[in-house]
Amino acid sequence: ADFTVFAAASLRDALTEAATVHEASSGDHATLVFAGSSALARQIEAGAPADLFVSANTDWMDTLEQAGRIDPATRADVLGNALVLIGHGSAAPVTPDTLDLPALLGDGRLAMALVNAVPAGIYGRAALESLGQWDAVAPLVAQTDNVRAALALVATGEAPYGIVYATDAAAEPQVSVVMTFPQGSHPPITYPGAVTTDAAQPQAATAFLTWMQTPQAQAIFARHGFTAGG
Amino acid sequence: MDWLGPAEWQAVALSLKVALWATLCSLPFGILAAHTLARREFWGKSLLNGLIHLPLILPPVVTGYLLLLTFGTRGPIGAFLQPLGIVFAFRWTGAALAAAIMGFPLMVRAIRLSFEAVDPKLEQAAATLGASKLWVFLTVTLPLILPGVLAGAVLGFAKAMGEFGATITFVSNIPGQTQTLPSAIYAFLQVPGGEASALRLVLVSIVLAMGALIASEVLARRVQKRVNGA
Amino acid sequence: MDWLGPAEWQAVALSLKVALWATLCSLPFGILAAHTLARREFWGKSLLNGLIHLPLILPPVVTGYLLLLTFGTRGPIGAFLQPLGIVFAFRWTGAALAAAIMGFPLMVRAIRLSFEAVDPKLEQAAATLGASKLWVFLTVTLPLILPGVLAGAVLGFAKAMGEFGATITFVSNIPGQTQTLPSAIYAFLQVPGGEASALRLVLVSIVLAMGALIASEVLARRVQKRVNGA
Amino acid sequence: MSVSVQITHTQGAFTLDVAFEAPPGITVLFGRSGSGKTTLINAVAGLLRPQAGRIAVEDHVLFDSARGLFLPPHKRRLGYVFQEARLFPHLSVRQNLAYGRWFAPRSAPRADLSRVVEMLGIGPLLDRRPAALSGGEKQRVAIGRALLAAPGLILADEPLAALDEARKAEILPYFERLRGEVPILYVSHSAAEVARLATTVVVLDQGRVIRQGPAAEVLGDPSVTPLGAREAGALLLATVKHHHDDGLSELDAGGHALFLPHVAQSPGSTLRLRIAAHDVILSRARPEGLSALNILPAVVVEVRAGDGPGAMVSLDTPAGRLLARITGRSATALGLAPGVRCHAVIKTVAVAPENIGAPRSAEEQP
Amino acid sequence: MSVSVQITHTQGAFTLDVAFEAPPGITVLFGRSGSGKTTLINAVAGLLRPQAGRIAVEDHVLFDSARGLFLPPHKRRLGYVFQEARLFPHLSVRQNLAYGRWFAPRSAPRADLSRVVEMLGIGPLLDRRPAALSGGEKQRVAIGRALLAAPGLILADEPLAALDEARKAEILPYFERLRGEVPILYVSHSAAEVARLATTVVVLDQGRVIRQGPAAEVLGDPSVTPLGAREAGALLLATVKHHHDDGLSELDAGGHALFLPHVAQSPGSTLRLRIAAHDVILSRARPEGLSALNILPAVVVEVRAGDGPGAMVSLDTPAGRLLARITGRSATALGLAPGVRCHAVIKTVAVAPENIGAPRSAEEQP
Ligand SMILES: Nc1ncnc2c1ncn2[C@@H]1O[C@H](COP(=O)(O)OP(=O)(O)OP(=O)(O)O)[C@@H](O)[C@H]1O
Ligand SMILES: Nc1ncnc2c1ncn2[C@@H]1O[C@H](COP(=O)(O)OP(=O)(O)OP(=O)(O)O)[C@@H](O)[C@H]1O
Ligand code: MOO
Ligand SMILES: [Mg+2]
Ligand SMILES: [Mg+2]
Repeated sequence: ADFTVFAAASLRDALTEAATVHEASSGDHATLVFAGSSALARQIEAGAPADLFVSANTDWMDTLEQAGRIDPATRADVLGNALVLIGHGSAAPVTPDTLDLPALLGDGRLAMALVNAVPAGIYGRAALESLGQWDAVAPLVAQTDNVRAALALVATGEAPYGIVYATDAAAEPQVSVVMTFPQGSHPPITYPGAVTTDAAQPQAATAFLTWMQTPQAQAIFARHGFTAGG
Repeated sequence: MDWLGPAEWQAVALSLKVALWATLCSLPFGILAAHTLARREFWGKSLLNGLIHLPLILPPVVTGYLLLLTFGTRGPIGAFLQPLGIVFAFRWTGAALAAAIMGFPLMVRAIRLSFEAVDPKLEQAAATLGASKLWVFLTVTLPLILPGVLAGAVLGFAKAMGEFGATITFVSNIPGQTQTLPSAIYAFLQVPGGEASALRLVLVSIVLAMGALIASEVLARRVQKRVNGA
Repeated sequence: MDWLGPAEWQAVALSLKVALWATLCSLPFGILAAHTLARREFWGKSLLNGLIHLPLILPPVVTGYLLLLTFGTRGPIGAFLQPLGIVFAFRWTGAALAAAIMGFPLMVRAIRLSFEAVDPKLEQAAATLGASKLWVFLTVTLPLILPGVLAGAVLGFAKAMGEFGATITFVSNIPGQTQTLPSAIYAFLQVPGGEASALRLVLVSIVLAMGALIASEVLARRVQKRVNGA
Repeated sequence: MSVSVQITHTQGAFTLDVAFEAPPGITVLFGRSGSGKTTLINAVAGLLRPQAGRIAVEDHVLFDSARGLFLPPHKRRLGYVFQEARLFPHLSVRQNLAYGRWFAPRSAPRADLSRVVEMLGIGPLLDRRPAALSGGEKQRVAIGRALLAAPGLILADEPLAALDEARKAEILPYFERLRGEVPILYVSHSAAEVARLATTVVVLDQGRVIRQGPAAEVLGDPSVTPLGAREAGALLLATVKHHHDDGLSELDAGGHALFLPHVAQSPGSTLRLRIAAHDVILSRARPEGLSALNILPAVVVEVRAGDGPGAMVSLDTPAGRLLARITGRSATALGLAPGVRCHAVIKTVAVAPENIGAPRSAEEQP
Repeated sequence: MSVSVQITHTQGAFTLDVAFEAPPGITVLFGRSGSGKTTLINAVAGLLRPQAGRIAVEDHVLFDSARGLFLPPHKRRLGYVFQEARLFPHLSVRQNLAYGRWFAPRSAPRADLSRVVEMLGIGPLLDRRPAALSGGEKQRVAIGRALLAAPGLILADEPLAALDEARKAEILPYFERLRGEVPILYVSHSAAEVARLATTVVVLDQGRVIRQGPAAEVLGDPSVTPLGAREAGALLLATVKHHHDDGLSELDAGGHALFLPHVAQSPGSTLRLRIAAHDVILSRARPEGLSALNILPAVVVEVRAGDGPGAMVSLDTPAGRLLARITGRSATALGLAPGVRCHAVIKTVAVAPENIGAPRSAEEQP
């Protein structure tokens, strides 16, 4: 059957590859729709023809669940990600214990996604808070509308440092990972998935969601830098 | 050309279709609105003028969100039109609607300026020769504002080719249905290493829009030449 | 008014400042470009025309990214300007530059149409009376294209008030420095339940832009009246 | 078809306040620059809605403020030759000429395109656009466009001003022929044109009608001479009697022979002649051996001293009322006074071609 | 200051190919509609760059294709009255008038604003914008704008076409006075204007000069009569002798008295008179008892039969060469042939005011 997946834009490559593999085994064709989680969530609320939603953000999934637009029984955290501090070029690594961001930055900026609105920014802020760096760094933060733009700021050297997902940092030669934030320093970064209540192909969607949690699928995601969900 | 995948070709074709329809369908309304603003005095004219400019003033995401709220299947207008077989939500028609609305202020301004430049004495002359208001418009005013109409159409078309925020917010990014070139470019930019693919699409976008631009210039020059002599 | 927080007021003030400077500073260039396109024939004219339209055609993110690459502190132009004390990165000046460039095609089109509507016979008459090219321009052409210049300025201003994608990509979102109204609105829309706050800012945005719109119409009418008699 | 106009309209510091009845034929509006001629014509065309008044062509009311009636211009079946040509810049000369035809009722009598084109001498211009025409060429195309619209009312605002004498001489007869068919309001500054064309003359000054009436009366009235004394003259009717071999035509004016350069009309037809007052010489005795061929016996009706050294002498002749403008000194020397008999000498060629017109309408024929 | 023009220029199907030298004074360009007058003037103004040729005012070369020299219009110190007014719509009448002054060199002699305004009768219009002016008012402002630019060369393309006779009569003397100061190229269709103003006449036809020369010569040449036979006439020079109490002025023309309505010039000054050929009556015997006061003895030089029933008689009089247009029949009846003595009768008032001009320049005074 043909079914439609609304997924966070950052999942584009990984999910495309996974869906191709899945189609070969199941015969179900997935139409993949990538956009910001917030846009997708609103569209599903407005009746978009999505069978499955994979969000980068638990808040939006919660909102849809409260609105009764997803089937709570199918909801599962399918993927995880790590948060890293990156530097322009080949910056020297630091450890969480010795991290002194204000000193590192000097009069440079720290690039992050919007710290109140975009998941990567929210996680980053939480991490800095728990490491006791936020208050000192806050005035130096340059916020972008998505993680990729923050990455671009560091890649071009406009900002010496930035906080992005590990998946983003991996493929950008102009930046180096300076530090990976400890798991406990921020809420777990999870990508929840759920089948929508209006789904035209709930079976196929559920099957795909289930398959995504199999080791075969998780291996694909791991290759793109994602960690296991939950 | 094999440096674009089938999905990308689809996006190119869709973008052209969307931009063409958006331009063609909004043109009569654009001329009407421009005429109204240039030639009539009425209560609420400022309001109409403001309304037309709204998509320029608001962040595209807001326009897209408002479109989703009104023209979505659950929105007041969307729900009204659906039984008539007119559906915008998550269809290419919706992308065209979004593009048309975003380009409308540009189109109207250009045409309005042309209206204001027409010498009313020529229209009077036509009236003394027996032409009714409609005929005066068709045989004198319209030919004389043709350069402005062309300029308006080209602005609308270019804007439609580049429109992204409102479109992706309103009709999402469904391959083959609503994934236009800018949405595809956006999706590429959201994943690590997608820049090269995005660049390819940017080039295609530029080539197409330039073609339209040059064609319009050639046409406009021909029109102008006919008026200026020979 | 206490229904807007201090950060929001800051965004309002900044948006106005950015839009005003963007409009005023780009106006001379807009007039120059419009004049060049309307009156001169030269090799590469199509290219220049295309270049000016580029920000309309490309998704704003791309424009912002290109700005970052050229006007960033490490970009060729940015690096050149920096020693002169002209810095765009993470400054409101950068936001103004982005807004100006995004609004430039709209401005140029409007002014160009006005140039094309000026009767060259009047300019000839001025020349026979001893006015050099520059004086002809200042005393005859410019007053006659004033309505178009106004229209162009208003389009540019409105666009500057609404510009978001290129701005946030280029100069990110630093409260008080580069957080314009659209960035603030966008941020609100990214989180569930942020609609009410976004709506407040949208209303402010509309009121400001409408004010500019109405002022421009009144001004344009006065100019027109002087020409049409009495 | 008569035209009746009564309007009041104020624009800026200027108030137009006119009322006149124009009988069938050509009504010439005459007046100084800024006296309101164009404003008046625009009101008749419906391009301007007067603040009050009534405009009608025969029984066909175009405007009546009392009844709130205002016929839009396109329903008035006009042929308006504007003071500035106002050609459509995007249309070729041919398309400009044809424009009015598209909208004329099928049944309307149509002027012949090729004939009008030939009369106006615009044949070689048909495929050009207005931008490539000279000033006079534009004006001619504008005349053609109005004439070809099969109008029921012609408005012409100084249509011949930009043209040379030879071209004027070719176009004037066309207007003359139209005189019997369509009512015409015609603005002109040229006394010769007025004399030749006008059935009725309406003289405007500062927005008011200061004189109106049949052309012969207004032009022949020495007390008015609105056109400046030099332009005063009388209109005579004469019948063609014979065309002589030496190129002269002999006419009968009240039983006396008048010789003119060959006229086109066949024997028996009636012509209007304009005799300018300054072209008449008076003599008590019948002069002999003069090169002037036309000598009419006359009786002085009135001698009116002008503001200068001149005097205007009204004369009764067998051919009708005549005006002669001479010096006061001569009037005294010749002892001219009402009742005195004398002879009026008119140079043959002083009866200029443009002052020879076809009679205006049947009822005027003697 | 003389003007020398030699240009070739092709636009569309029309080729302008002219060469002429205009001595100081007013050079009138005369020719039918579409003959190339405006094109020629535009070339002199620099609004059009001819394909080849040379244009110079005295030693000041404005254009020379051989040397690749082309002075832009704003460096030519022009006062151009366009065929259509071309007023600046965004400026008031006052600002339009002042426009050229901004750019005139400080040292240039300046026409007096209030005097020009009064002459043109545009005082009440100064604060209006062009859109609120009548056709003739626009044209008058355009004339004022050109005159007030302190020009070194005046180009006037039918400047008086839209004006009434009275207004023309007020403006013509101004151009006359300028004749000695600034070279003027003047397009006109009016024979009266030509006769009154022209120092030199250049007759154009289909883009070529078919006749050029001093006004008296071109206008007095019966073989050319480019203006149509009716307009032929001769120019005489006469000296004011005395102003009589009855309003007549007595002039001396070659020892013979001529009587004219009062002229403004004081005794001793010299005038040009235009005597239209059709205003002259011939008689073998000296006629007596005529109202016409001016009778000159004359000797027939030539009798030229025209294309119609008329004949043009050239006469030698003590006052100069005179033309008389009479019928062939009269010529035969009077036995006119070269060498025959006769008398030329000229009606006093036929010497019309607009044909009385100040002499053109010092060297022409007799
Ligand atoms: N842009 C053009 N292209 C081609 N031919 C032109 C153009 N402008 C004028 N002409 C032709 O050139 C000739 C001369 O025009 P010009 O305007 O000099 O005439 P003119 O003597 O001023 O006539 P008028 O008395 O009617 O104003 C005309 O035959 C006209 O049709
Ligand atoms: N829009 C206007 N506002 C105010 N006054 C005007 C307007 N248009 C014309 N006038 C004035 O009205 C008067 C009559 O103008 P109109 O055009 O009827 O004159 P006209 O008799 O046609 O003159 P002309 O022979 O110069 O064309 C003039 O004094 C003019 O200044
Ligand atoms: O693509 Mo996201 O869901 O905004 O990081
Ligand atoms: Mg008028
Ligand atoms: Mg001309």
